[in-house]
Amino acid sequence: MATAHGGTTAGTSQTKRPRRARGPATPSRTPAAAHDRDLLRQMLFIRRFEERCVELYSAAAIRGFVHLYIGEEAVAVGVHQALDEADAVVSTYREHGHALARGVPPEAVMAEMCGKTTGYSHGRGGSMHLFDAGRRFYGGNAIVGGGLPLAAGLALADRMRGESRVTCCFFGDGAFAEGEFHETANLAALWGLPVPFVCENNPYAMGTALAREHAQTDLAMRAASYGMAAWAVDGMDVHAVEKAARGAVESTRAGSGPHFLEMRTYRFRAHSTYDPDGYRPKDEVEEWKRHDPVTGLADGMRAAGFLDTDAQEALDHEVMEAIDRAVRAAEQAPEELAEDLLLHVTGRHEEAAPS
Amino acid sequence: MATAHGGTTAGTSQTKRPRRARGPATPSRTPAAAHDRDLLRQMLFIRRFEERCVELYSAAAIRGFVHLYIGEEAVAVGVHQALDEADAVVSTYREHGHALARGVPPEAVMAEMCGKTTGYSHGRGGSMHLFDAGRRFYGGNAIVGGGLPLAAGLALADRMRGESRVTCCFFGDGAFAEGEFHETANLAALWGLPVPFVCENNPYAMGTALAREHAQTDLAMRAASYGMAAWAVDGMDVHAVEKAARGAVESTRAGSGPHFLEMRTYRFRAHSTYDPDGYRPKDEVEEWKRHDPVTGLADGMRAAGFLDTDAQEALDHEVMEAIDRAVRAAEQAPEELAEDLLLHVTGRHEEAAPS
Amino acid sequence: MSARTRPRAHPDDGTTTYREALREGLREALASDDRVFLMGEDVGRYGGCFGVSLGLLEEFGPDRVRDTPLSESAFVGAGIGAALAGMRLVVEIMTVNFRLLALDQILNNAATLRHMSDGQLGVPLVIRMTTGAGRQSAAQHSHSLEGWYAHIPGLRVLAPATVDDARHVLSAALADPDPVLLFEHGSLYSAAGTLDPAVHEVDLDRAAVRREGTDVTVVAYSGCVPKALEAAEELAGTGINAEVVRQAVQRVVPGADFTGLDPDASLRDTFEMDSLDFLAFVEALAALSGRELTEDDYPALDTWNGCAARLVAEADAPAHGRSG
Amino acid sequence: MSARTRPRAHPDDGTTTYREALREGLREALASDDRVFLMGEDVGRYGGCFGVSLGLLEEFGPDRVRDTPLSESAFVGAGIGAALAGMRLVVEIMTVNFRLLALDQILNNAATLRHMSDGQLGVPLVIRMTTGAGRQSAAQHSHSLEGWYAHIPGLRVLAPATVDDARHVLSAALADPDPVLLFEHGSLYSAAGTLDPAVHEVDLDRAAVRREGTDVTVVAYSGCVPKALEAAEELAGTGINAEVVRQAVQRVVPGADFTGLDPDASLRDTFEMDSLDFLAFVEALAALSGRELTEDDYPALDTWNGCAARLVAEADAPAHGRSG
Ligand SMILES: Cc1ncc(C[n+]2csc(CCOP(=O)(O)OP(=O)(O)O)c2C)c(N)n1
Ligand SMILES: Cc1ncc(C[n+]2csc(CCOP(=O)(O)OP(=O)(O)O)c2C)c(N)n1
Ligand SMILES: [Mg+2]
Ligand SMILES: [Mg+2]
Repeated sequence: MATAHGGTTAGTSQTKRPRRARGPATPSRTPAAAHDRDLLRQMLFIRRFEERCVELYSAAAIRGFVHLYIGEEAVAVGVHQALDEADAVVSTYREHGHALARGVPPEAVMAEMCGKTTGYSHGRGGSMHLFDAGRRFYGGNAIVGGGLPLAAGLALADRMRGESRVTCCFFGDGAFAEGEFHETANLAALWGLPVPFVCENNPYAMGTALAREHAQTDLAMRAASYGMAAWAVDGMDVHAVEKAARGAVESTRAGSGPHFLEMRTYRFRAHSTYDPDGYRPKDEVEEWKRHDPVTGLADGMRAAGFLDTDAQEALDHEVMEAIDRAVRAAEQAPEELAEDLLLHVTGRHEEAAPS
Repeated sequence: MATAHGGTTAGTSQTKRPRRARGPATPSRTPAAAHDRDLLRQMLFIRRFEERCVELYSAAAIRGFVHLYIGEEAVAVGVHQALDEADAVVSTYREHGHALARGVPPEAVMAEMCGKTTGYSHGRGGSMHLFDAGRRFYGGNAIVGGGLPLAAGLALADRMRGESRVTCCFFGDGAFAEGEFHETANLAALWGLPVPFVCENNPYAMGTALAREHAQTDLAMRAASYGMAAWAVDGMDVHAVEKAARGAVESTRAGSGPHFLEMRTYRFRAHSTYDPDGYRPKDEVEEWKRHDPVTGLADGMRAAGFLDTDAQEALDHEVMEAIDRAVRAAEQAPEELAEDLLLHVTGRHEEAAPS
Repeated sequence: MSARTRPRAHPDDGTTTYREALREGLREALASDDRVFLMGEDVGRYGGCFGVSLGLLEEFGPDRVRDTPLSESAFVGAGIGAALAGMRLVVEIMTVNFRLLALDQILNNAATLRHMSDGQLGVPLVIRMTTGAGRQSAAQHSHSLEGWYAHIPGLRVLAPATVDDARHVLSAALADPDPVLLFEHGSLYSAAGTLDPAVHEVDLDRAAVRREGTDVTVVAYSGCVPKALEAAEELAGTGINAEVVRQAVQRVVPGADFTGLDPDASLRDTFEMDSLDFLAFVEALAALSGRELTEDDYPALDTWNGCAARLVAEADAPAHGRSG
Repeated sequence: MSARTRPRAHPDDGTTTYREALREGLREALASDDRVFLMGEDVGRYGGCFGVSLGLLEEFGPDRVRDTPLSESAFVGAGIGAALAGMRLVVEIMTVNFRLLALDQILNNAATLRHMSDGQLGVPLVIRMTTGAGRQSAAQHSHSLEGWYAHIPGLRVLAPATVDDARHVLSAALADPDPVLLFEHGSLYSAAGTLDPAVHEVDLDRAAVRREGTDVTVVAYSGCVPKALEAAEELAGTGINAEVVRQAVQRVVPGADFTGLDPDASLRDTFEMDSLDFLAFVEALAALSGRELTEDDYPALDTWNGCAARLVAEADAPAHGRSG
């Protein structure tokens, strides 16, 4: 559905085709080409957006913790192809990619990162707490596994009201070790809740490798022991992700209960801006980088005749422009006033949040 | 190892044979017969002890919560056949049976139930908190699942010190739904800790039936997904329990990491003394009672010529005598003085507990 | 057990128990608003750990009186999610002791989401649970952690003390846009009382005088209110006329409103101290003044003037901190 | 990141950081007692979330510097079990915010086992974690819950504030027969200081004067101690000579010993109030006396005599509770 672009509202990838194909159906103008271009643009957008965040962090314009998604873009972008506007998304502290793929405007994301009041959380949430109630993006969560039960509850409300929406829940391989994952998986499977669980297995939890975290590392197999459909997916291949997500989401939406996707992926950067990244073999990182989801897709598109140098440059330019705009807007936006700091602690004199 | 008898110290079932067999080897005097008699005596002891507790509860001599083990005696008694004195046991709030099978003197158990200072916890723990550090009985725990991580830690200490002891951990089918079970199972399997997990699947958690508690009710299969050996056992048959426990404990002790036994059993009484027991079909209860572990063993012994009416009467008498003694002692023991209530809140002026 | 009476209609005289009054509140909420449901361990087929929801499953069905697995963190978190999605639900945790397993969800999600999202999200969730000791259940089943929760910004903590409180607290709690924790004292469930027909709601923000009196003010909440009332009756026999104040249904926290009280309010109210703090305070004053205190001093020390008269005159004595 | 310096030996002049001092304490404990080990998320290969244990894995091996899965409840509970079995271990939870997931184990097991077992069992476990806000990490990473824990009987709560505290607190904590929670303020890790060569241990029970002064007493703990010292230096410029008291490494709880202080101790000490309570108290006094307070009043109000002189004389004015 939503796209990682410079626009301000969510739209389907179909309506977002940059140029209407009018001439003869050359490869670069087929619907497949347009779709690939859209996927590429979204992934590239996330990549460049985060690279800019690193610069801003070095310049102390962004503070606190920042967790980069670079390397994992295919997961957020591919999964979002399968989601509707009416669906909900629950994310983690590594959520810039999810938010952008959801269509949260980059201006708002960047402002929030920089602690400016034009961020959707008034600059009060920062990198780990992007929320967008209108787009049913229920936020980042700085507690590993903390969002999982929320997703079950959002889905429960839908089920009780007979809505055909799903609540897509992202979390990591580390979160799979938390009791909250297991309690939630059981609850969702027991009650047949419409939750596609998307486990981003990037096989590290901070500095701890998967095999030091789990006695049995086949996560999809273990999830299946809760009685839900579960399978592993090449998370570096956006087409594979999209296909798996469509299958899981459609089946979930049709009422077959939760599904579990283990997305095998990798983060190219350190865990957070505090991390010297001394625990991963350098050649392991290099090997994964050879499967870069962004260049991988671009290469494929070139081979299929979907992308030429001009188109690539136009895309790069479009992306950079949008990011520049977001950064400028954030720079100019005001910081929160100290006297506003106690706003929204309770809602007693406000209306409760709309459903 | 230890036995549910009237004695005061733990002993192996071998040394506790009531009469030395000296005559010709008739069936009733073979080692098998003696062993069965010992099993029967222990199970019968737990059964009668708890029946007496019900009376004392009605008479308000026992207060607070009381959770009866009646119907599940084969599990505690069978499992303890496989344990040594040096091993540790971690139990639940339904732990009278475990404590007695462990060899905790019935006088001390009864005194604790009645809130008397001659209980091992000075009457301060009551039914849900029987502790016996000397016998490495690390207690009841009133929090469902709360004992599981303790067991992992006790076992970790043994592993780090190179001891060949195991820590046997009892818990219920309800506890299997708690995150703490999953975290502990993973930890134990990951680190190869010497923990035989004994899941007492009596298929209810209070008033909630197994299928309303778990999306997938084959608990042993799910435990196996952690990469540990796991199987289901007829928990109403003390011989089956003993055999399975010996296998699991020996293999655990030999260093093959944790094992998981799903004991299929049933509680014949309500969940606790507060429970009107309105959620189980009467004929389900009756059906399970036909598999009563105590009468089942006695019938088998009679058929094998191990038990005749005289022997049965002698046994009943022996058991009732010991229980009478325990009750009398508890009745006469003093209650805690109010001024002692703050004792042992900290150990600052005492020695720390011995290892 | 006698503690678990079957549900029954109110007799016409308004006599009821705390348990039944809570149940009536739940029934009313379920009947009047489709968004309302009840979820927790054994709330349905078992009828609630302490029998509060007995009969509601039969009346409203398993979707709206929903038994959960033993997974406190997940089902409290799911309650938060459902509230985010616009449901108005009540989660029951059997006792406060087990709440600890869900504390991360309560503090890090329920209490913070509104603030962190700048008001985009709200969590209008009611969480009920039993609190308090006194039933000989030992250390793991006897906590009273209201004070902890009352210190978390974003949460509202309520401790209904009387049958009127119990009957009406739920509709006020469900109307609150924020998470409300309802602490029900275990020893009150079977307490009987007569509903005041004039009372149709409770004021969550203001304390209420439960017994008029002139000589001394006793401030209490939850399970202590009936005890304070009993004690006041006894005191009356000795000629002391005690006022009993039920704290705001909400536990007293900074900002609670006592303006409804006698302007000659007691120190305890003025300083918004609970009884233990107050005792410590009085003892500190005594130590400071170098005086030995006896019980006779307490009524006088209860007011500022009393303190000044008894202690300050002697405050020149060297001050020593209490040792050890 | 500059925050993560590689481990290094103490330079001879005793200059170090809070982080390095903590690490030295850990190293000493690991080297001197076989029963000691460190366990937690990323304590090993990563070097500890905030770099405290960097290098210790290499020195002591993966058994004694043990990385755990993300399973706070299980590994804290396992720490309790290992302590029960006679090990002397240190569990690290990355930050107090995640401690909530382990709170059931801490309160219901660590804190109660000794009492419930009548002294048969003890839990000599040290739990370290980062506390405090101020690093722009938003609501879920900014809690300071020391006060909560300090109210749980059976636990000891420590908040080392200086490099000397950091260097020596661990050996005292490990010697304690009970669970000890060590709160390390995140903003202190990189704070530099010089170890006092005369100090070889810390007294967990008594407060310490960190700066002598005569006009006003500032009591602080944890991350506030350096701030209080800075403020005192500034005040000195204006002619006010402030005494700075570091609370007992243990957060002040009833029973903390202030006898080491000036016998003319401040109200704050005497009443064992933390700064917020104290302000509320002073304001309540003022409201009661009907006076407007200005900043000038504060030094005087800091002592009992000051309070009496300024306020009590006027205490006949009708007393009003603060409203709303
Ligand atoms: C409950 C909790 N424990 C620890 C942390 C600190 N922490 C933040 S991210 C992280 C690693 C999580 O790993 P994973 O779930 O695999 O997600 P990834 O970071 O790899 O995307 C840890 C340990 C936390 N935020 N919450
Ligand atoms: C964390 C927690 N939640 C709830 C309870 C209340 N409770 C006590 S026993 C019990 C049922 C446990 O079922 P199971 O684990 O199957 O053990 P069983 O009682 O059947 O032996 C419940 C819900 C508790 N003590 N602790
Ligand atoms: Mg990961
Ligand atoms: Mg059960």
